[in-house]
Amino acid sequence: MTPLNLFLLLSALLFSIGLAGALTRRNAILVLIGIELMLNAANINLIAFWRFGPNPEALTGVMFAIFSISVAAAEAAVGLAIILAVYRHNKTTNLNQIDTLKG
Amino acid sequence: MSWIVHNLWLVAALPFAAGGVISVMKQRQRTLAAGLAVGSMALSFVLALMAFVQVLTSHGEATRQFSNFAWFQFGAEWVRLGWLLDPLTAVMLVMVTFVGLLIFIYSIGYMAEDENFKRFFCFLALFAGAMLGVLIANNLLLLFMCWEIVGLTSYLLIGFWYEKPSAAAAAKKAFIVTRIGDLGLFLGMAWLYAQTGTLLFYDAGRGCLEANALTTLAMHTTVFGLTLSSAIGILIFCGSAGKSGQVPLHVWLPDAMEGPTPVSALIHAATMVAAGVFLLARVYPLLSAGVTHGMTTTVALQVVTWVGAITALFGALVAVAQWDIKRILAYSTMSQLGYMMIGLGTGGVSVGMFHLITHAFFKALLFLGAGSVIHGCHGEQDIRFMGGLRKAMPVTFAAYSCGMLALCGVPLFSGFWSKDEILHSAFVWNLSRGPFYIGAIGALLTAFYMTRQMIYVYAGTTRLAAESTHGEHGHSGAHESPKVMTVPLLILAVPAVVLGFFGTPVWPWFQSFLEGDTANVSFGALGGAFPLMIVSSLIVFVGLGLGWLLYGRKLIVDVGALDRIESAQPGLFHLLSGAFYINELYAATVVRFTLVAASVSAWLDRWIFGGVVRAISTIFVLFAKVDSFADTHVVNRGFDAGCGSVSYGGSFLSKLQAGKVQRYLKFVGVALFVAVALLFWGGKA
Amino acid sequence: MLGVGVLKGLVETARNFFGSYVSEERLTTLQYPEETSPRIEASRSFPFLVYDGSDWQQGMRCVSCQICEKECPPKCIFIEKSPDKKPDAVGKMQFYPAKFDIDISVCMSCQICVEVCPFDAIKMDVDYNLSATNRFSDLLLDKERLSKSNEYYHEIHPTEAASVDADLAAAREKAAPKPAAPATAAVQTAGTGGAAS
Amino acid sequence: MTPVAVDQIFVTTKHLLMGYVPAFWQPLASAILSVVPVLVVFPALFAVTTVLERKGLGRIQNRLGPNRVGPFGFLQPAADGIKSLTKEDVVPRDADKVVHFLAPILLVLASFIVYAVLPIGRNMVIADLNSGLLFFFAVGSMVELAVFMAGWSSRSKYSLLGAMRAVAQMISYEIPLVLAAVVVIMAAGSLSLPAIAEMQSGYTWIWPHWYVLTPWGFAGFVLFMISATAESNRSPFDLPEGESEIIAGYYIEYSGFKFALFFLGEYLGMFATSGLAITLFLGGWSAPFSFLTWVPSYLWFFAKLLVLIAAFIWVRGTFPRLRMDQLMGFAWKFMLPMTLVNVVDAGLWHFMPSGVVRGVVCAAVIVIPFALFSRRAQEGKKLQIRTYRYAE
Amino acid sequence: MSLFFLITAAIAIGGTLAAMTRRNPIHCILSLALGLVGVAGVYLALGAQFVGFTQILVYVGAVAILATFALMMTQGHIVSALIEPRRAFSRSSVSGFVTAAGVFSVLGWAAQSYRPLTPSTQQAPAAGAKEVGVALMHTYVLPLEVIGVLLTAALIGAVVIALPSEEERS
Repeated sequence: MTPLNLFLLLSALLFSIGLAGALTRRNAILVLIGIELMLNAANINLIAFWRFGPNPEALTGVMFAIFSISVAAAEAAVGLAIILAVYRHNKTTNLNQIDTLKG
Repeated sequence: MSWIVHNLWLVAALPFAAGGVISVMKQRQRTLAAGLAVGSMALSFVLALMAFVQVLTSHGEATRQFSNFAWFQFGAEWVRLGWLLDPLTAVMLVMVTFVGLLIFIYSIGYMAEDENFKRFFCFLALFAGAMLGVLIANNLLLLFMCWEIVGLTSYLLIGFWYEKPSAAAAAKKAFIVTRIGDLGLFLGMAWLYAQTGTLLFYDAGRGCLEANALTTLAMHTTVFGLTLSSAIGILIFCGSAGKSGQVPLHVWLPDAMEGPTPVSALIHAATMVAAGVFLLARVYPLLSAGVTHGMTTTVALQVVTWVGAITALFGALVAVAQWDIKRILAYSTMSQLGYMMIGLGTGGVSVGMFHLITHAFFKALLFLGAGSVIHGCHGEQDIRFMGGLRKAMPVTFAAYSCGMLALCGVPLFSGFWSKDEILHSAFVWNLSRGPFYIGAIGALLTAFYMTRQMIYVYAGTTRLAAESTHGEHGHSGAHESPKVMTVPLLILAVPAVVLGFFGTPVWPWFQSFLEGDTANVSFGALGGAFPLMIVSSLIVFVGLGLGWLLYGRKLIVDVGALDRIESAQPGLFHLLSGAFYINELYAATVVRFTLVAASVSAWLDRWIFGGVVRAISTIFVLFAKVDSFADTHVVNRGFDAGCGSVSYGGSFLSKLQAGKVQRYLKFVGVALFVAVALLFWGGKA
Repeated sequence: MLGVGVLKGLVETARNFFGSYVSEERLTTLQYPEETSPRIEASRSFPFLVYDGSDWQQGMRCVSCQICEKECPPKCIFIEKSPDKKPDAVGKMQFYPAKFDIDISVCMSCQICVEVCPFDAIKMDVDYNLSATNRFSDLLLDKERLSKSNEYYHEIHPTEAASVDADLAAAREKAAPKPAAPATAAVQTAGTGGAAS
Repeated sequence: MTPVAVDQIFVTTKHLLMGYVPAFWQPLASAILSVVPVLVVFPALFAVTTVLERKGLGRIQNRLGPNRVGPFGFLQPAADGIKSLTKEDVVPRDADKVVHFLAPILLVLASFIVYAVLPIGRNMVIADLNSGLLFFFAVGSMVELAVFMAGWSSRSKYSLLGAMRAVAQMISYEIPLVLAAVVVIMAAGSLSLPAIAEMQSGYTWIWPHWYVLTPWGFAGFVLFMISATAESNRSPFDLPEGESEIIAGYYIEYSGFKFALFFLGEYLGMFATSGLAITLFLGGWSAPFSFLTWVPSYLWFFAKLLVLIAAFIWVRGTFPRLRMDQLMGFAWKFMLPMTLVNVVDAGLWHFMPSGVVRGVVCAAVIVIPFALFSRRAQEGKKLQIRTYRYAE
Repeated sequence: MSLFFLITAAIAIGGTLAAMTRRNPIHCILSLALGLVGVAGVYLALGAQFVGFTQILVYVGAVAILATFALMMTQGHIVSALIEPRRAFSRSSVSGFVTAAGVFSVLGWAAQSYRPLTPSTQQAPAAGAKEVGVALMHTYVLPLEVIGVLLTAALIGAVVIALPSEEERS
């Protein structure tokens, strides 16, 4: 059986890849995808700790992952809708050009 | 346990289901909608009768039966709900389903021309379902949920004609004011749950209204030296005060008369407001917990009694000076609810409930009569424009008179017995006779204002044509209402007269029934109550006489004529007709307070918080000054002084606000880095 | 109720399905190479040149007047006049086509060439088995491949051919007694021939 | 041989063969032995179905259908296969080459993978997963991605339009498809397809315990089949291919063998959803009557599969194509509410005591909403014979 | 260390790396789908079958498709507009990469320093539909309700946000 550390490492790597994408991509949709990726990395942690934890019969990690997936789905729907609205307003999805909230 | 106990939920579910089905029907399916609503209500009535018979035929412990079930799991806790059948529930079920059925039938006639007929029946059915849910609930949470649905549907019904701004405003007012009371109820419920760990009323010894829990609650004291049970009871009383229009929260009740005339008004008067009293009756063990521990009464009961007394007097006083036929009845309802509270506080469940039942019937009769009158007068509600209806509407007049006499408490009518019992228990209350005297004055005023109203509406000649817009269409006078409206009136007139005989001192069947005993006929009991009965009869007749003296001796013929009291005591009359200016008082206090608080906040915002911000920026500017000084004169003399000071003082913070989401995200990432690093360093060390 | 129409449609197609096995007349398909549909007299495919007698070069009716070449809408006819003359169908000395090509991959079967021909020399064929392996050379028909006998013409369009023959015979009658005036006879023949076709 | 031996002949053969394989290679060998038959049988079925479909459609239209290649034209698929193999593989100049290449492969792959959880006969399933049904739908949803890849990578207006149509349609109909299957999960209490098939293999007298014989099962079956038709882009829901307006939809820019792969994928998807419908509602491999249980289970499965394929062909030959708004309206305004009603109905069935009353009530719970919805669907539509001003 | 885990982890890492580095957003989304299939494989390696298939159903079947739709509806019709310019070494990119690398270093360090643990049970406890359903309906019924409300609100909110306003439609 694979040790827990590897799962955590994989999760950390995916999280960092998602973070790097979210930080460097200019397309709002891709930034959103990066965030989805970070959520997924967190889910791996949840499942891994469920499997390696002391009381796996309670299904806590699995439940958490399921709820997290549903929240991520809702987030994707609303996020993409917001991107559509922003695009309609600004005619771009390039985040560098969307800085109305500039202080 | 019998079938009916297990299936008691059907009583509430049937109207709910009817409401649900009606809501998806088409606007034009009027007959079907009305048929469904009436049918479901009739079935509920039959079921309620079955429940009543079930209770009637059982004795002792068996009179209280319940059926609990688990609803859902909440962490490790199971939330359990259930329904309860005891004499209190049974009586209220029969009353609500019977009156409700009559209202349903009546509104077929009354709402016949309304285009939103279907919507009205949908709301009515939902209302009835929720109300019945309140009655059968064996769990404060379930009761609270139904309670809130009752609040919602009453909001919908009051604002049924939402095109009318006054109706919309009244609906909003009713909703908000009752919500204030419900907040107390909710807090009480939460507190109760925190203390007892259950919200089931009866659960074979583990319920919150059973001896175990009550003893614990009565033992502990909390703020102001109140026992826990009293504190929770007072919070719950807040809810019932809101729903029953007790004094500080009564303002919505008169305005609620904006609803489709008598029908929803009647719901509020006879049915919904009774829910408040019913709630108190239901949690009466909680309110009275501790009585057995050496004290004669509890703080909670005293609060209930005094609030009731004040409301009783207040309502009666204000009713004296109203012109709107429905408002008079609304204030009268308020006053009568006050009586019920007095009864509950001083005499216990049976006293208050008896008046509730009799009042429900005769007030329903009065409201339906008023509706019939308004219908007959083509929508006119001002009693100054009525008059002489005795000849035009003989059936309505006869029925209305029965109701009026019952309300006044004329001997042998139902109201007499129940009101007399309240006065009696208030008289023997060992703390104070205050409530008794207030109640007696209220009874006098009740007789007075009802006489005034009767004379205005029915005596003399008609004053309708003077203002009526229908004059040229040939039916200037009033006319009798259709059968579908008068028949319920006549049906209701019967209990308004005879119902009192079930609770006379000689044969207190009702009281014993509620307590699960069998009643015995004993003329001995009459002896104790007899003097007081004489006194209260005298009071009533004095009130009637006074009314006749002022209004009946010389009939009003002119629409614009001043009221007799108004001409004698204009200041007092205006104070009364303005309902003691409570609304204005609220506008002057609560609303004013909010405004003041807002301006204080604004001041705080501008000077304190703004000052801090300014101080910080000044500090930054100071730093910048120092820095720029160093830059210009020490480090790099060629550096532009202004550029340095601006970039340090002003734009540092603004740079953080780049408006670019990714930069914000970057900060989060850096923060995460720092947090994890710190956490692990901390963990390692 | 929704679905009744659906069921009706399903029943209809099911009847077609089973009916096609039971009753032969439902099936309208022909097994083409083995069986063909009966020929209709008025059908047409592409033009051909009619010759009289047995020798296609001698009996060629065409006088290479080039009217059809000019009138052809898609311009699929190519004609080259001969240097010498030969007697035509009426017996008059006329030019004949040295080259007569029709590109039937261009031809649109409009029959205008037939309408305008004053000599009843070009007529519409009915043959449709024209598939070929080379789409250029095999579909560019030359004079030899275009020529079909008058008997063949009779075979495919009997009514029309009979009236054409009658017209030609009348023209020959007219032309024979007065050989001195061939020009007028030719004009008359052309007029009647055009009317006949 | 006993009927049981015949029934289990493939299973026992596999076990026999496995005995000769060294222990280390056994997992691989077992996988190959299970997968290869599926990889052979279903494409063969595809070949047979194409010719059957063409012949069936021909008969429905009073034609003969293909009858030239081989006896009765049954070698037609071989001719078609040779043709598409030898045809030139055209890739548009601007196409996204990699995605264009991967799309048909992903489609066929996804269509094949779902067979892993389908029980073809008693004890005949490649992978008995706990969440088999979920696996089926999860992998099935990859088809949408493949379709999108095909349409987008071709750089053609028509193919992009077709792909967007197809994806929108498949997403819309996936919801009723899954919800129609939910009733079976509720009844069986399992997501494992062999377990679901096993649940239905009992008999009362001679009648089987198929879910299709209950009110909710019948409604679920019909709803499932409608959704499956839409999900596999078959007529009358074949808008993504709409020859009349967008020529051939998302695979317009494909030719040769890739084009054939799209067809293969589409038909494999159809077989798979039919197989799922059989497993969920028609009792899987179980015999329709108790006295027919001696017939091997896999034969029953394929018999039912052929019946469903025939139904697909029949429907294709009958109905005209829907319009896009009708298609979407049908999915969201009719299919979705009906499937939800059906879920409620299945719950009711579970909690009511069995008897005639339960049957009547549950049937009513389905039929009444159906009548209401269909009335709403037809409201305001005058169904009459159309007259044309100029066309006649 | 099982082969299955290695393969799925490689797919996950490769897919997500491609998703975050490809210049064509459509390729990004497609690679993301692949990477998430890999993540689902990791779930399977951990014995969480239900979550794994749900992951594929939700992410490949819904989120990826949704993202492509959003891309198509923003500027998807102009292929050249989709492709991002090459600017891997701009200041903001470099700082972004540095941040991500820093986060990975601390997280990886944290993960590595976790004491090696073996599962308490050899066989993964069943997390199939039945167990998940029972848990959802009993212990986690309140979160379930909340998620239901959230999804409904998100659905309505997404529709409302994405609807063009009145003047934009006309």
